[in-house]
Amino acid sequence: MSPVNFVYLAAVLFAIGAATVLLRRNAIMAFMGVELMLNAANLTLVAFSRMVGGIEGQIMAFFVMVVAAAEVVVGLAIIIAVSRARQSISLDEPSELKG
Amino acid sequence: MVSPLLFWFVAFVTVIPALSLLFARKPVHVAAAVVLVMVGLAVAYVALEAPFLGAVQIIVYTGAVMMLFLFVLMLVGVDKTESLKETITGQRWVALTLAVGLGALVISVVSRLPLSVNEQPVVGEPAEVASWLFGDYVLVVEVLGFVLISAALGALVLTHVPRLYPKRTQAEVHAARIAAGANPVNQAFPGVYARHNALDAPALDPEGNPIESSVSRVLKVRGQTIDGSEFKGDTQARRRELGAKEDDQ
Amino acid sequence: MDILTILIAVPAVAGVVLLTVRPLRAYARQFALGVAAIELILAVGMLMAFDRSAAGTIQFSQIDSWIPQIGASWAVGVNGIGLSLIMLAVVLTPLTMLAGWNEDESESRRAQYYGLMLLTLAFTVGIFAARDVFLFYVLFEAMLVPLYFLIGSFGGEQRRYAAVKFLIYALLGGLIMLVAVIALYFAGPGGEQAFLTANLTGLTYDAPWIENLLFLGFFIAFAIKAPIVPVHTWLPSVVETARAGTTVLLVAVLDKVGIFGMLTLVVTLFPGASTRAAPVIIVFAVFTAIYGALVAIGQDNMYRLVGFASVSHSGVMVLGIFAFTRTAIEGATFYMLSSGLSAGALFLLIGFLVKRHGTASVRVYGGLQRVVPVFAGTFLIVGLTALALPGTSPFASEIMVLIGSYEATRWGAIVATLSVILAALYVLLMYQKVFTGPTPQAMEPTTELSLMERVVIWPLIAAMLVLGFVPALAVDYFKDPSAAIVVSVEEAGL
Amino acid sequence: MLSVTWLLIAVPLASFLVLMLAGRRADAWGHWLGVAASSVVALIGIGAFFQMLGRDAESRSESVRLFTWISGGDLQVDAGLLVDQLSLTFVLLVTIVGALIHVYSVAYMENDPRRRMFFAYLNLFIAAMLLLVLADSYLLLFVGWEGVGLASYLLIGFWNHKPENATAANKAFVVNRTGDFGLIVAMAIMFTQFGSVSFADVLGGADGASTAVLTAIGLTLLLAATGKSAQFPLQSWLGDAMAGPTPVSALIHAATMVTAGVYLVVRSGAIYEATDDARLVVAIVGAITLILGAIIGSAKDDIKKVLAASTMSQIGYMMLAAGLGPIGYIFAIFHLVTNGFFKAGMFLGAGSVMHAMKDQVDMRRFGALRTAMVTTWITFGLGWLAILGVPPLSGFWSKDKIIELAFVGEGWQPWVFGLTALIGAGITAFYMSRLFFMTFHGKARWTDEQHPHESPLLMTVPMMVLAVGSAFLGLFLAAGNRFQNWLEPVTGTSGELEPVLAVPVLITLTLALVAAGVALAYWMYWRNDVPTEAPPPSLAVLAARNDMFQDSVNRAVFQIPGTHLTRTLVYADAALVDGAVNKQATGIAAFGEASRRFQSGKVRSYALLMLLGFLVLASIIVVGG
Repeated sequence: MSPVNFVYLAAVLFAIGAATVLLRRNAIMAFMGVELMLNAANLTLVAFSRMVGGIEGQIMAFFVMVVAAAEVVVGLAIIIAVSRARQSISLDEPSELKG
Repeated sequence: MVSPLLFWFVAFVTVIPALSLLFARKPVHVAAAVVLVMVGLAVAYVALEAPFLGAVQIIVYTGAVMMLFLFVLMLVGVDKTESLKETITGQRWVALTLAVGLGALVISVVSRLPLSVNEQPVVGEPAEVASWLFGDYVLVVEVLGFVLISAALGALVLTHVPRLYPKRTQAEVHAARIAAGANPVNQAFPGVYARHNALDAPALDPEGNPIESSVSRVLKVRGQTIDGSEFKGDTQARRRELGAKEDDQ
Repeated sequence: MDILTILIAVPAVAGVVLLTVRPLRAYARQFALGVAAIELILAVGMLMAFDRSAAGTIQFSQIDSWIPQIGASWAVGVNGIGLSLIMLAVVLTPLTMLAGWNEDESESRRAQYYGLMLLTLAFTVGIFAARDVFLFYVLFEAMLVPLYFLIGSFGGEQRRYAAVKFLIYALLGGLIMLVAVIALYFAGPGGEQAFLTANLTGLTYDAPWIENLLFLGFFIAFAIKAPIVPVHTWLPSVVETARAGTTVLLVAVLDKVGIFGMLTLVVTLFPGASTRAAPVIIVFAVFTAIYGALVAIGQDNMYRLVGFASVSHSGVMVLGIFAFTRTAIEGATFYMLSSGLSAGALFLLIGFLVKRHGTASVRVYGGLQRVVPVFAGTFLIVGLTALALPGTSPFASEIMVLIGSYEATRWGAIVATLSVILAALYVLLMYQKVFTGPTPQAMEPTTELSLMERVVIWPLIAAMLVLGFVPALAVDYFKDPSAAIVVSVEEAGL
Repeated sequence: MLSVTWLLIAVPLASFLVLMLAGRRADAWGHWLGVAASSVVALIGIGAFFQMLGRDAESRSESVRLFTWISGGDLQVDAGLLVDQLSLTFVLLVTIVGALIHVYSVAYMENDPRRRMFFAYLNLFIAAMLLLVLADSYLLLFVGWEGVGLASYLLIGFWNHKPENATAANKAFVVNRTGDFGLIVAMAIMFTQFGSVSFADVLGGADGASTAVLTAIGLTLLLAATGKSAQFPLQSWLGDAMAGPTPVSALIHAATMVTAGVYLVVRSGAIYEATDDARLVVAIVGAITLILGAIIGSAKDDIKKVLAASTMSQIGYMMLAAGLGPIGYIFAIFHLVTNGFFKAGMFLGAGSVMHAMKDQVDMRRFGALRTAMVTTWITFGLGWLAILGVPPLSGFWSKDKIIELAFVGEGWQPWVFGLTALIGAGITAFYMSRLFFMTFHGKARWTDEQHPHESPLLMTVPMMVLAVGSAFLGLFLAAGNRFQNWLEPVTGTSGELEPVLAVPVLITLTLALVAAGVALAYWMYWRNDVPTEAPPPSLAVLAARNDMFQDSVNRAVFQIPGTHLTRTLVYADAALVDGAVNKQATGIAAFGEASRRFQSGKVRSYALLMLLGFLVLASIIVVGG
């Protein structure tokens, strides 16, 4: 079975992640959706790396993981800060972006 | 090539738990499900000749990232359940349509590409990956080091709660108490010396009356105290004896 | 460094210094006046060095690379037209500074005012000297910044409204022009000096509509600045509220940027489109001349009155430019100078009146001629220059425009001439209401024109009279440039 | 002397500047400086005249180029003076009458604190008027043309603390400007046609131009002339201009400035020669005005306004003459000169009367002043007889000749113009006699506190000189066709002309009509008592008193629509033009308000839009690529 199927799988996972971001009000849930999207992208990278035969895709995926780890740390810290300040982590509440 | 069985296994192990992101009500359940997704992906990586990455996936995602998520969930309230009722008009259907459209678009694009598969791929063994990371990409790795440190510092800064007021000294605390009308003298301790030296009995004043305030409020509410007055009679009896003696003298 | 760069740099640096250096604030007026005087001396030196026999060529030219990636250069240089307008700016600036000398305000505000004036002067000189379309555009827009603050921070109650209105109008025009500037880059030869006017002159376009659109982009910006009806409404609002000094600079000098732009950019760069558009533009110009004069007659506020009068004058100037005869173009150029002097002097005098009685509404005034005869006489003389009395420079220029454009557009010239009659009406009615009739009680203590005020106004009058009797002093500078424009238009028309 | 003709302009101009700039320091001697300046130019003028007399008739015209004035594009105008018989005639008239009136004004304005300014303005006027007549191009003429307008404006409004005087001054200037519009257009046409605006080029090239162009030039020049000379339809300002001091009315609004229109037409003779239509219009305008002025003069009670109406009417005669061709030009100028003398004399007489009557101008308050003011009576009487055309006084030689000329021609024209001129003479006799009788004869109608007395010598001497001129100048100039021979080199000649009626018949008819007019006036205003309050007027008298409703017409046709137009425009500018701009701003704000709804501040909506945008773009690339 061709590794390209993993790309399809990644597309499905990415779509689920995107839908999560759009639909869940809980910031942590949305954040997990983002993580899922990142992983889907990683899966694509690895799959293409396998198909091309080189290793650069894996290196790239590794970097993504590291950056994602850093991002998760900061993101969750922000969520905690917000929850302290507002007693809520609902995404619908911080309407200060309102024009 | 990848065995179809493995692929379908991975597919089920990832897609079905991932759907919980959309439909599960408790965040903890979702986090657990996502752990499963991560493990599934690790399997996929191994299957795609990237064993090192599979290991890293398990360590970083299941081991670190998702655990961090769980910690945070606990911090912000683990027992919260979220209503799935949509508050923005039309958001749900538009979002779902768009998500499906996105998936369909990507799949259709990929399916149209003429992709060939290399029969002799480089296997992502740790040594191989390391030689790349510390060879060609060493600069990137160093930069990533900075990124991680910054992220750690950032997290510290963001979660740090600054002290709003300067710390009060013992003298200040004391003065404040007096100012609030507190009794400067030590309160009586519970217990009747040599009779019932336990916390459940109020102390007796020199008249032999029980001092109710000496007993813990909690014990009183729980009804676990005993009436101090029962020792009163005893005491008076003793006093009579003693007093009589004194009177006698 | 070349003289023009110095002329731009001196007031710019001085302005920034005045705005930022705190200890200087106590001497803001003296400092600014000193800088303006140095500027004047430098400009007079440049005037002396200018070769009048070659007024059509660009002199004092300096071309340095500025942003070579997009082809913008620091290219400055003047021909006779640019030179005379620079002279107008550097002459009027110290006079307006003197006119506002005794304004009662705090040191910091004073420093701000004079600093902004110096910056405005720098940008103005830069615009008249720019030989690079991109540089011109940048200065054209940058000038709005000091002006915005001059209008918005100093003046009457409605000043914020006026400043915002001015800014929106000017920005709108400027942005349309920006589009045209960018498009022009692609139409031009490209390279590191892609924006030099010299390199953009005489281009051939793939289709006439391209040139037409480019023409329109530039023209609209300049029409707003000039201003031409119906995009004139920022002017009355601004002149009504702004301080007299600001108004003088704005109407007498900066509005001329619009006409100057039409003359040296629009007509020069797009002679073909200009010829095609001329009939329509002449209609607008003539309409502006009449409309401005008619509305001026109905004004109660003197500032607004003179504002509309200068709208009317711009109409005549635009008519002169787009008639494409040498006489008319020279007349229009000369008129820029004359009307700048005339409107400037009138605004200053009204400013003096307002300083005495706090309002520019003619209804309050009356019978001042008996109380302050010298003031009245001076006002009347300046008013007569505004209505183009023969013997004054506005007359010489206006007659050149009217006579010169008759050949090109008979009815346009005749209708525009009607504005001459209307000019008599609005000027004399204003004079009548303010200076004649019985003197109301409140007007009795009016003070006569002070020495400082005389020093400001009388040189302007003298200049207008001298130029009226010997127009050649100025017109000689316009001959060759105007002839070149006519030639380029004729070539494009063939 | 001819080479220093520029001094004619420079001297009074310098005097004007000195008087203006010297300020109050000059109050003590300023008026004498003004008199000196005007006397010097009179002497220069006379000197130039005698120098010219010493030359042949052909070489009397001389151009003096001073400097290059305007040199813009193809327009080249030199400041140059043209000294010929025509301009010198005017120079003499202006300087001599001007000098006399200067002298008169010294006494007349004695008690005015701003006498110095008055003399400054008078000198400005002299300078401008001389520039007007000496200019060698239309453009330079225009400078003088507007200069006299300015001087007239300043002098009419000399006592501008009275609002009506200031209004009158404005009216005069604006109406004059309306005429000037014609002159500017005329110059534009000339420049387009001939490439120049100098007399030499334009008049010399007139032969080669098309009739249509020349007619256009002729008509636009006529418009200018009607404005300056108070001819129909721009006559309305002259009556109001009497608000100025009387010497001004005498000099500017009777003798010199108002005749500039006639000068312009005569000077442009070569153009009118070539276009019958324009010439006919000139004659028609003259005819209308002469009758109009005469009718108005018959009904006015204000002595100065009667004289103003008379001026209008007399200039109407000149215009009529000028519309008749070269021979007409000569007699137009002839009448202009004689009219200058007797009209100025009568105005000065009126000023003398006002001086005596504490500025009373209502003739119904005069009467029987003959005994109190003998000199004034005699000098005024000579002027009166002269304007009536009683032989052998001046008017007879000039006005009656114009009546004769009006009868020359073919078709309907001689009858219409001739009869108009004839009837005009009769009415003139009536209203001038009315004025004379009401003022000097009949019963005294003044009040007790007025003590009529003769004016000082400074005033009466100029009146006497002018009276002598009114009496004998005509005879002197007409004798041996002196004046005709003098002017013919400039105006050209049109040979022998035969009126449709015999000349003796015309003279008899004219004198009969004049006698009838005088008799009627005698019967009405000398024999019968004149009521001190004007009787309720009949419609005709009412119309005449109101200047034939010219102001009402102007108001209805120009002023009220004009006021409404400007008001509407001011409103429209604020509400519509500016309003449209503000509406646009409101529209943009509303658009912003609407798009604000997309900016809900909800992260998920933003994310949704982002995804939507991405999908759209990606689809376009995929499908399109």
